[in-house]
Amino acid sequence: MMNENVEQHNAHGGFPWKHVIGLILSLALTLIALWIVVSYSFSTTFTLASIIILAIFQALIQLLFFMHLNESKSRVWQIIAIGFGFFTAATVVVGSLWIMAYSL
Amino acid sequence: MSSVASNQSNKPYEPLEYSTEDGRLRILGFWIFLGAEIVLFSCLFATYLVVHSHTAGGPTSKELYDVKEFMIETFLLLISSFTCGLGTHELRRHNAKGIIIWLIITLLLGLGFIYMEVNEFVKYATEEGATVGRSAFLSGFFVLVGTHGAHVSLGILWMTSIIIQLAKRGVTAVTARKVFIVGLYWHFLDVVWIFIFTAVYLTGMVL
Amino acid sequence: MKRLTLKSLGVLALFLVFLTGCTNKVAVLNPQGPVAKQQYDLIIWSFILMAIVVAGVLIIFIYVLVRYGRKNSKGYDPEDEGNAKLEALWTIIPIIIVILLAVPTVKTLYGLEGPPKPANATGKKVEPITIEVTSVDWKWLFRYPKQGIETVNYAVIPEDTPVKIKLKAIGAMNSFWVPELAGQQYTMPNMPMNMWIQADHPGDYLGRSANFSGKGFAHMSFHILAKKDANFDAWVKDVKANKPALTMEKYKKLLEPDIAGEMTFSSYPKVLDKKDAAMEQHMNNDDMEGGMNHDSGH
Amino acid sequence: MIADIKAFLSDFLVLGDPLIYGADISIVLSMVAIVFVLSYFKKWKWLWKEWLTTIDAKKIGIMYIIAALLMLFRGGIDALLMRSQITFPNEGFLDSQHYNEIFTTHGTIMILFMAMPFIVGMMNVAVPLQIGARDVAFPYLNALSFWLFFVGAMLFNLSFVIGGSPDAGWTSYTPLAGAKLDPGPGENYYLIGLQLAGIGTLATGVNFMATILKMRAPGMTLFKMPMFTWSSLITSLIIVFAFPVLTVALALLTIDRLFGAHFFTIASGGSPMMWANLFWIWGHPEVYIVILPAFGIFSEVISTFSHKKLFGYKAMVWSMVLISALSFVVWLHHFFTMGNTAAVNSVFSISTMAIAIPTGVKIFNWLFTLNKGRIEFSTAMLWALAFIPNFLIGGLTGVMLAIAPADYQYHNSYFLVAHFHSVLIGGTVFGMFAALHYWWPKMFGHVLNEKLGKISFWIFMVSFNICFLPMYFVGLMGMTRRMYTYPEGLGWMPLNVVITIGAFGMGIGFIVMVYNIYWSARYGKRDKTGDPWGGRTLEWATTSPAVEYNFAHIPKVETADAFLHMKEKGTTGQISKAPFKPIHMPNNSGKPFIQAWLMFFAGFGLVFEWYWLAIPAAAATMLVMAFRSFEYHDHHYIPVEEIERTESATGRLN
Repeated sequence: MMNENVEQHNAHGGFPWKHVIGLILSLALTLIALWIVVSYSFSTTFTLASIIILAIFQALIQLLFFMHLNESKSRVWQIIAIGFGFFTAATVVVGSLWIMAYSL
Repeated sequence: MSSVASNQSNKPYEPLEYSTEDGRLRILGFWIFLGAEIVLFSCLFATYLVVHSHTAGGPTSKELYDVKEFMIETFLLLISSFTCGLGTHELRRHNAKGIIIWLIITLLLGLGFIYMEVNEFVKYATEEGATVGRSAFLSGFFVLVGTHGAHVSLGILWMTSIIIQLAKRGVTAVTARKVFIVGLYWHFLDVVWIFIFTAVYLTGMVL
Repeated sequence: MKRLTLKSLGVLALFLVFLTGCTNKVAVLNPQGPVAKQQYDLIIWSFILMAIVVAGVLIIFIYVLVRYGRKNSKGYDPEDEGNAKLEALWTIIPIIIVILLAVPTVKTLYGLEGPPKPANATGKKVEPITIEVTSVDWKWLFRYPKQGIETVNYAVIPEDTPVKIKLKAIGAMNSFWVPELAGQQYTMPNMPMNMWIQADHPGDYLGRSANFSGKGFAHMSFHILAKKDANFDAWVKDVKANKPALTMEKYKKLLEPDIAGEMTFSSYPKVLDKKDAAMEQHMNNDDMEGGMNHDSGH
Repeated sequence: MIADIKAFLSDFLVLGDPLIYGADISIVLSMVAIVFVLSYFKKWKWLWKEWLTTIDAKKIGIMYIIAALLMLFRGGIDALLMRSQITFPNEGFLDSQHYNEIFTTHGTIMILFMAMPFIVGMMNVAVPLQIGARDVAFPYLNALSFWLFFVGAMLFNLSFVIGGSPDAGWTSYTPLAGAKLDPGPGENYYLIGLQLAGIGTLATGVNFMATILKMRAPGMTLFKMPMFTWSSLITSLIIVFAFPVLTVALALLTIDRLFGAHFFTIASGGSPMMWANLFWIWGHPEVYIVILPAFGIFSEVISTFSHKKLFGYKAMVWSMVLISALSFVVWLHHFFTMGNTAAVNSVFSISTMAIAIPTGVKIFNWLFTLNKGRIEFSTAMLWALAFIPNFLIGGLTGVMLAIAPADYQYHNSYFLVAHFHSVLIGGTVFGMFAALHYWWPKMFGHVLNEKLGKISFWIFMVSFNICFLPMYFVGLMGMTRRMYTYPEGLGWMPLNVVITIGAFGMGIGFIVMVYNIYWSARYGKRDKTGDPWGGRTLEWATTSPAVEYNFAHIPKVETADAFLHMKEKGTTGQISKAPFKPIHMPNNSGKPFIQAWLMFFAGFGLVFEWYWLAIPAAAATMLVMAFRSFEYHDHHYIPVEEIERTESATGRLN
């Protein structure tokens, strides 16, 4: 029991690997997204789909590496809150675009 | 605070911000609030995307957006999110000085971002005649990006107040919770920016 | 509790009276064309299903109240807390009812997109006519692009002929509703939309705006007069010969927010035809006054 | 100079209408009377210390409920004025403009300033007690929520005497509600009043989610929670994810109107349809926000007065969860007639019908809770029982409206009006009345008179049906909502006369209820036991009204219906058993009250575009928030002696 505590404590004490990895990943994903767009070498559909997927990955990196979404005792509720938020957000955006399609 | 649980007990390691009932409640409450914020921004995104092509003869997104500008803004925010995360990292080591240093760096990066954004808006308005009242597209653009900018500005004020409290009181269960929550807020604004970067700027270059 | 039951039964009876008896005043239940008829059929079908549900629930409701009400405590079981079979049953029944409703709903929705099928006995295909309907604060403009005439607050249509209605709005949003001929559709500024109506018999069908549009809204009613083919042609001829032309000046006057009576014009400014979308956009833009004078075409 | 002042006043005040002059006078008189009574009885300090600065959820709940009843009165008067105007064809009692203002304020007030605070009030009164907590998670925020709602309601109501009421309907559809077709402060009042109240509601949602998720008594797992608590949790969840949409919609229209943006204008590419889209993305979940807590109340009341466990507890919970998710994917059914493709209308038709499935499950579970019960026809129970057939009619006509092609015929007609009143009155209002009678002793320590309660129930319930059932038919006859008059010869008059009679009957029922409140306060039976109904859940375990800290010892929960279980085991005394420990409680604070009123003035400034008022008031608001952030001594401990004193005063100490 004690050992585990010490280990956990150390994980918080040493070099912030988690944050550095998070930063590198998010910079990389940003640059990939930019490259996909400015290279103009892909179809519009592919470009849009891939940058959206990259954005979702980036959001997950922030949530997990920087925001510690899954660390507290109420992690289930935190995940449900953020998950329901994303569900509603997706419904709002996709639904609105579909409904308003003929005025786009 | 009498109810601060100490970490010397046999309980598994628990960060200070979670050590009181009040702290745990507020952190959960803030996560729920962030869920609401996701929906709030999603409505602005939906509106922007619906009116994106409604330029009413005014400037279009392709004409306005400048890669160099929005990339610098993006990097400023991404790095500030990282430095803010290092603040939380120092928080876990109960190092008040470390927290303050990283938060101040975060603030400076945030100010840089706001400076860039204000410049961008002023440039659009003066050089291209692109104001909020020019077309539906521009209304959508300014209000979506502006709402994010207002959030960042508010975050700067808030973080400043917390740095002062931290300097006055050191790392306690209460200040720890405050630092953690303002960190959540800051990272969240980065998440929103990622989507603005993608759905507004990058998409605006394509469509 | 008995009173409740009686009342509910009374309501049901009342509804049946409406369904069978004096339906000519109940416009929705008195369809006079194939479009309204399709909608009416769905209404009746849904009403039958709903009536079955009402009957089922009320029977159980009355039974439990009578059986376990007041001092009658025989069979009292405070621990009775569930029954998987029953619960499955009343999950499945609503699902079935929803399916029974959803299938004809979707079918009808797709059916309403095109012109109505010929309803007359001969079954011959009739060439549709087109009317452009514009809601203006607070009146209805009917334009016959092929015939070149324009009317206000009433329209004449030939019977048994599909009529394509092109809906537009200048100013506030309204809704075009002639319950005996077809369900409604909104009229939206800068967003032209289509719908179909058709009358089986000659007659005078009352329509009105169903979406609130400001002070004069309550007065936005109109008549659709269905006539026999020959009479329709005669009407057109008569209008062409005897009615005044709609000048630009008069048209501008019509667009001002006010209520109006019925009017008939033998022609309308051709410029409205050509640059219809642009003109409409223009009217909806900020400067109503004088805006018509300078050309706004592309 | 004098001419300038005159011109200003004629814009600022609503002049020329005797009805409004009468209202002006009665408002001034009642304010004078309130000030006089408070001064004469030296109650100012009491008002400030006990109510305006309280952060006790029970008291905040009571303030919500009082506000809701006042708003019910105002919205009801609006309704009666409307009915008076359209009883007969071609009446001239109200002109078009006045009628438009009245139906706008009626709808807005009833949904946002009557139903919402009623529900939030009941949540404040009952939820902390039901889960065995001492207060909500964030008591300070809770007070701020209330005051934001309150100043929002006040700002909205002010429009009626200063500047003119909004007149574009409670849905405020653009372009009609835009600056071009509807200039002036009326719509601004709508936008900003709702904005303030909406932010308060959003905070309430966050607060109650955290409260219910984290502050339950030990042993109370999720599936041992009382059903009202469950419904409050689900409602809070919907609030959290739906209200931001309202915030955005209102903000965008405000920006359109005040700063010349083009979101919903017709000019410069604006999309009026987007308003309807955003409004109903919020608006449909809102319907479930106001109905689900009523469902929870019916579950409590039906179980209590059948003296029986709730039938199908888990099915009840899961159907609410399903409803909460479905409520976010059906909004288009409010504008089927906006020319969408068959594919769009089909999908939203089916998703809407699907809501009938979980709702049907709930109805049958209530029926089977009654089954094998020992039904006691108390007033609260009568409201709950009447709900079943009345809501059934409303729900089933809702399914009929979900059929898009049929909706083309019902939409915006009185059929629709009848439908949503059937569900909102037959569901929400009946639910709130049931709750009022059920929890009244817990709030005030005395029981409402049963005989008067039953009289008001029968008058109101029968009148409700006389009022709304004919509306279905008058709708099928082609009468649309929001018509301030109609011509003769359409055959609409007889039914309209009946409807008006019903409406006034409901007014009489309400007056009897108010009289009952007065009578019971003076002569009603005092509730000494804290458990007047043979209750099953923890709110009945404490005194009536509950002491400041709710429970001297937090109860330990083993089963659902926790209090019933405690009574059976004979462990109810443990809540008040010495020795006690000091109890940690938050301090009262005047800041929420002050902040909310600063926001009121900021809002009032925006309504008239007086930025010299709006900007300083908004800055002052930020300052109050900063002060709050630096406040560290915001709680205290109730010493053991005081707890002993309180507990022995209630006669419970053992």
